[in-house]
Amino acid sequence: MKNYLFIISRAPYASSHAFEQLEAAMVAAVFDASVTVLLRDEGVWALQPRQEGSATQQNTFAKALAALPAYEVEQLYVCRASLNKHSVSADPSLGFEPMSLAAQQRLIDSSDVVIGGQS
Amino acid sequence: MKNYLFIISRAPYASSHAFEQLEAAMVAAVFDASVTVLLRDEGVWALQPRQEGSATQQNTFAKALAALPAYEVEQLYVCRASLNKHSVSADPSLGFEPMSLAAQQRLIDSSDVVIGGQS
Amino acid sequence: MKYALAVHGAPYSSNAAEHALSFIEALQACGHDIERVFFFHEGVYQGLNGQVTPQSLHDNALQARWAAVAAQGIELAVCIASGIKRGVVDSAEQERYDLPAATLHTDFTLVGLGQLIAAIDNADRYVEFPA
Amino acid sequence: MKYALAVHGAPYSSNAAEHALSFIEALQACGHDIERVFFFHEGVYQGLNGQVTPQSLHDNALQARWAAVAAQGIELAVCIASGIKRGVVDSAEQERYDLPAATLHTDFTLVGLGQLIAAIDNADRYVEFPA
Amino acid sequence: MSLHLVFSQNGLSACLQRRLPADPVLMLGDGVYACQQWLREQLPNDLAFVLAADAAARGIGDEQRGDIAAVDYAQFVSLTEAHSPIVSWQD
Amino acid sequence: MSLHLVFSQNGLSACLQRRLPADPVLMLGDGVYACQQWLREQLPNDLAFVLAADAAARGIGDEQRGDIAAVDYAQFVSLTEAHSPIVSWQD
Repeated sequence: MKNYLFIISRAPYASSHAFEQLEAAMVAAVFDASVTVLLRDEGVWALQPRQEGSATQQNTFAKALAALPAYEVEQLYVCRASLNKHSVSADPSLGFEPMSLAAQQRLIDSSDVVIGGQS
Repeated sequence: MKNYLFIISRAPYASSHAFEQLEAAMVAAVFDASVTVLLRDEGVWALQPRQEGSATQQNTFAKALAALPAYEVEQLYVCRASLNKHSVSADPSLGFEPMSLAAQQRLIDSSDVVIGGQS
Repeated sequence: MKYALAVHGAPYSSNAAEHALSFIEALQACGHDIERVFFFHEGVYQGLNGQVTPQSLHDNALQARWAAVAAQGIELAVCIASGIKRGVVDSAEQERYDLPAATLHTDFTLVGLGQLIAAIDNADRYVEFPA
Repeated sequence: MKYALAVHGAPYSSNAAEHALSFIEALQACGHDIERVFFFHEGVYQGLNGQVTPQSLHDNALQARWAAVAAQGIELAVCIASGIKRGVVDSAEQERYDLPAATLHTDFTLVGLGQLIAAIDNADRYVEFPA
Repeated sequence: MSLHLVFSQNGLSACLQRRLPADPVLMLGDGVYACQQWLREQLPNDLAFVLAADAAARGIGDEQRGDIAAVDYAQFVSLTEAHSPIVSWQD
Repeated sequence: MSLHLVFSQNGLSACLQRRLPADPVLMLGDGVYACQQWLREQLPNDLAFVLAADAAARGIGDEQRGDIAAVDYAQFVSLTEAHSPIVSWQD
């Protein structure tokens, strides 16, 4: 199997793009692919603490993220520059490691497949 | 009839949003409404000279703009700050008058109806 | 007051429908009238008749909420020009163009852009929910 | 080489279909194989069966071009999860959920997300056309 | 007097350039993320509102919102009663 | 070596931050408007390409494009043959 990088660059609640990306990442993991998830730009809002999707009758995105390790998706990164730009204090319990832009360059270069061009 | 301000803030070819906005403006004019069109942000690409929609089997947006006066839509403005930001040299034959941000504030305030929130 | 509303976003691409529906429910609670809800641009996809609400979102079944709005006599007007090019057609258009199926939900109706302008002109307020 | 492609944009909301179709035509001219075209997110609307191409765009009838791709045995695979919640359903799903109509064009087929991953894994290249 | 509906962070920037300084602004959808920009630019808090449900879903609480009022849909309706035109900013 | 497909002006900014300096970039769709940013930042022109049809539709000619090469779909295919992964940037 190839190694897959899923990039999420949209915020979680206005559209279902981020949810659908996550579903695809979980399916790749079920296929025993090596899966990495990177949150960048508005995608970093996914780590905002105290989300409560039920306030708008939606699922809570942070809970979907928390399920990733159960699918053996354990390489979880978030763009540090994007966190700073949006002043997001990532919920540490979600286990996303901040990553520099230089490291993101190397991560993309070393991936067989990059999924996440929508945004 | 009320006076209508149609704002176009998306570039013309990647989506049909700008074309559809223009159709709505023409229909309002056919209803004898007073119609103003304002291009702002990426919408200013609508004035780029030498467009040739046929290169991608589309209609040329500048030609649709040129038809506005035939519908008696003659109050045509473009955000000067957006032109500068994108370095667009507006095709002068299209008759869009550059407008300051302060004038746009007054234009919006004096409109009965503002259409164009998609982008 | 009389309100004209426009929905520009497709389901799951924006919150346009959720915002519009909750706003409509609040307008009615306040005793306001709704002249027409107009679906424009990608908003026309709100009227597709085959949407299956995911179980996880069953409290937010958009079409059930639209049905409740239509049941009160409020017109759910899909822009015919935006609709037919995207594949949102009623049975009249299905016949006219010899298409395999009518895809517009029966709670919605296809109308021309003039009906957007007419609604706005009759209304005291126009509120737009973008994509 | 073998290619897997993904289309994420709806018609008229992005150039995703035009880009993908012209790219496919060029791939075939170069003798490459296409493992599968996968329609994900709003890309599922490409498969609606009632689209009426505006006369002004008749040189760019997307569904006629997709039909030509399908006729060469290339699978046009619509994500079933993305599709059914948006109202893009085949006759099997129509029956299962008791919906008024099948809305998926017969050139397209509903498949699970696993088919995206399988196509990519079998291919040498993956190219994505966003919304 | 206009009411501005802001649906994104970029939408707030576009709106702030083109609104009269006394016009109120309601941030909703992903627009609720823009309340930090409002506070950073020290704009008058009595002119800003966020839609409570959208803020709660996204985890935008008092810390992010400061003194900006969270409103429900009934208050959203009241704002539209009192203002015209109503301008949406998505960007 | 990666190939980057850029579909918007913001997409180019996001891409430039995250691409290795030797990776080529193809601008297509509204991404062709970004070629001015490429020239302004004085990035190496031999790594940049615009899709000819999309540039022509939008009126992006030699003046805007400078020495950035305009390619057709066959050359687009060649670029994808020579590079992996292929990364799309819409933003």
